Amino acid sequence: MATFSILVTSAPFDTQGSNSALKFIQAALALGHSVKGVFFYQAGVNNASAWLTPPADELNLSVAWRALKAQGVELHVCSTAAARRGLLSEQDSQEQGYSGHNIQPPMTASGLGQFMEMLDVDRVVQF
Amino acid sequence: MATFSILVTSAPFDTQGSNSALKFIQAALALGHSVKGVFFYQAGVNNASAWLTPPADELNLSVAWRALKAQGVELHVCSTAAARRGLLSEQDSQEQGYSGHNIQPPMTASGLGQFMEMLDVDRVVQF
Amino acid sequence: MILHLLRASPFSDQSLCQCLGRVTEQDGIVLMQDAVYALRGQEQAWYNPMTSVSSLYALKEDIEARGISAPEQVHVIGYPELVTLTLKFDNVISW
Amino acid sequence: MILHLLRASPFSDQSLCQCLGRVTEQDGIVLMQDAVYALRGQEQAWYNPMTSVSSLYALKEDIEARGISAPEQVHVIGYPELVTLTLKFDNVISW
Amino acid sequence: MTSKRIAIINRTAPHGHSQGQEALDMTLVAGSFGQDVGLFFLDDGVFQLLTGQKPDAVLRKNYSKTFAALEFYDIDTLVVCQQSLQARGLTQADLCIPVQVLAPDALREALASFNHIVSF
Amino acid sequence: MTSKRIAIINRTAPHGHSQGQEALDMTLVAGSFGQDVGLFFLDDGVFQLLTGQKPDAVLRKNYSKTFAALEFYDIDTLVVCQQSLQARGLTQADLCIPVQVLAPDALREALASFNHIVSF
Repeated sequence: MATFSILVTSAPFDTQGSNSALKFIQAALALGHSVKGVFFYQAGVNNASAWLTPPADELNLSVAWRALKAQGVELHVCSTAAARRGLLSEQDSQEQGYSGHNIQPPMTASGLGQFMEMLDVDRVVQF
Repeated sequence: MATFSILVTSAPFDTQGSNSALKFIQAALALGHSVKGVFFYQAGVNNASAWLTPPADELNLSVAWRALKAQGVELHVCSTAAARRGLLSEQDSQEQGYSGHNIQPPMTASGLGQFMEMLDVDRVVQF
Repeated sequence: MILHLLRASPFSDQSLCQCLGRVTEQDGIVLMQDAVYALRGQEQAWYNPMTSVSSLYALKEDIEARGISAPEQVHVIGYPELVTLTLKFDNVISW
Repeated sequence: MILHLLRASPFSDQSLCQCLGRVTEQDGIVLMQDAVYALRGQEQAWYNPMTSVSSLYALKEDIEARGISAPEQVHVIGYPELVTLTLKFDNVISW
Repeated sequence: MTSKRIAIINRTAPHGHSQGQEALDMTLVAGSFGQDVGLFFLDDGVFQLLTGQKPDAVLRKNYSKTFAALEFYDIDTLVVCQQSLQARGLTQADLCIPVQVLAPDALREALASFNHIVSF
Repeated sequence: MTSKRIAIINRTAPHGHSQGQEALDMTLVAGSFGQDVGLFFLDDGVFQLLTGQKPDAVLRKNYSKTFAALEFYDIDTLVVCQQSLQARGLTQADLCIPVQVLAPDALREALASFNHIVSF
C-alpha cells in the first residue's frame, strides 16, 4: 500500500478542484492506501473557512473535510497565504485585534514548512 | 460628467482585478465623474472580508476600499455569493450560529437586486 | 514516465497544447474536470496529437457530469483507477 | 461601437483570439493586466490581426509593471484615458 | 427598475468553474426585477446548454435544469454563437432549450444593442 | 527534511495572478528547510524572470528582486524552457538571473528526475 499527500491550490466552489481532491482521497482510502494529509495553499486556503455556507442543495465542503479528518487525514492550511485572503486562526486573529476567527478545527493553521514534512510520501497530487 | 457602476468578479490578491478596479475608480473620480458604487460578485466577494491581512509591503485592500467609501462610493457585496465563500454579515452569521462575522462596514451585504439598481448609470465596467 | 493531469478546456486554455509539446511515448495523459471537453475537439489542431498518445485517459465522472462521451481509443477510468495510475507512473504534474 | 477590455495573456488563454474573431472596424481593444504580454507575440498567429485593429490601446501601468514595451502602432494610455474611452464607445465588454 | 438593457455573457464551461451557475443566478434576478436582459452563450459557454448533464457525479449542482425556467422570467433573448457551436461539433439539437443561433456578425450586432454587458 | 526531490513549476505570468509570488515563497521555504528543490519556468512562467519590472505601478509587490536571493538558499537548479522563451521573442539576456535554458526533451528529462512536481 502507498502513501499520498494532497496539495489543494484551487478555491472551493469557484473551481472543481476541491471536489476532485475529495473524490481522489476517498478512492485512495478505499483502496487501502494512506493519505498523510492535505495542504491548502494559494486560493485553496479558502477551503479552511469554518463558515462556508452553501445552499442546502450544494456540497457542504466543511462537512466533507471534517469527515476526512475523522478518517485520520491531517488538514493543514498555510497561515501566510490564508491571512492574505482573510482567513485567520484564533491566535493570529487575536494578534490582529479582530473580533473572531474563521480557521477552526478540523483545520490546522501551519506554515509552508509543514508541506515540506508532507513530501515524505510516495506521491504528491495537486488539485 | 458621467456616472459609473463597477462590478468586481475577481478575487483580491489571486488576480489583479481589484487593483485595476481601484485605479479605474480613482481616475474616474479625479476626472470629476460619479461612481455610484461597486458591486462584489463571484470570487470578488472576497474583497468584502474585514480581515484581509497582507504583509506590510503589500497593498492593504481594506484600507483602499474604506477610502473610496469615504469619497461616497457605495460598496455592496452579494450575500448569497459571499455565504458560499465563507463571508457573512452580522445577521447572517447569527442565523447560522457562527462565532463572528467578517463582512463589516464599509461593506454592505446586499442581494443581486442591488446590482440591478446600480445599472441606472452611463457605464458599467467589470473587473 | 510522467503522468500529466489536464484540468482546463483546451478551447479556452493553452495547457493541453503546451503539455502535448512536451510528452514522450512513455508518458500518460488524464483528461479531468473541464479538460474532458477536449473530446469534443474533433476539428481542432490538437485533437490528433492528443488521441495519438497511447496512454490517454479520461475521467468517467467528469465526462458524465458534462453530458458528453468518449471515443473508443480513449481509456475511460474512475477515481480508483486514477489513484492506481498515479502510482504506476514515476511522478505527476497537474496542468 | 464596443470597447473590449482584454485581461489575460494570449499565450495562455484564448480570449484575445476569440475577441479578434468578433470585432468590427468601429470597435476598440484595450490590452490590460496580463493581456499586455500580447505585445511580445510578434511571432504568433494573432499578432497581425491584433495590430491591424486601428483602435488598439495598451495600459501604460501594466506595461511598465511587466518590464516590456509597446510598438509604435499601439496607443499607450493611462487610467484617465481609459475612463474617457469607456465613455467614447457605446458599451464595454471585459474578456 | 431602470430602463437600461443588460447582456449577460456565458463564456465558461460548466462544472469546472462557478461562472455559469452564478451567471444564471444573476439572470434570474434580472428577470424577476423586470430588467430587459439578454443571455448570450459564446465560446465554452455553449457547453452550459448541453442536454444530459449529470454533475452530481462530481459533487456539483445540476443547475442546467433551471435553463428551462428562463421563459417564466420573461427572458426571451437567448443567443448562442454559431461558430462556437461548430468548433465543438455541436448543433442546436444538442442543446436543452430553444435558442437563437447567430453568426459572428449578427451576434456582435445583438450585443452592441445593450447598454451594459457583463461576462462570466 | 525528507530526501524527496521537489520540482516547482512556474507556468503563469507575474502580476495578473498571484501564482508566481506564492511559488517563490514555497521555493524559499523549501530551500531553507534543506529540501532538494528545482525551480522551472515554462510557458508564461518565463515572464517571471524579466528584468526591469515595476509592479508598484499596478499596486503589486516587486518580488522579482527576490530571485537574486535564490543562490543563498542553495537553490541552484533553475531551468527555463527554451521554446517558451523563443515563442515570446526573449533570450537569456532578458532575464534577471542566470539560468539553464533547456530544449523540450532535456527539460522533460530534468522534470522526470524529481519525486514530486507542483505547478503554479
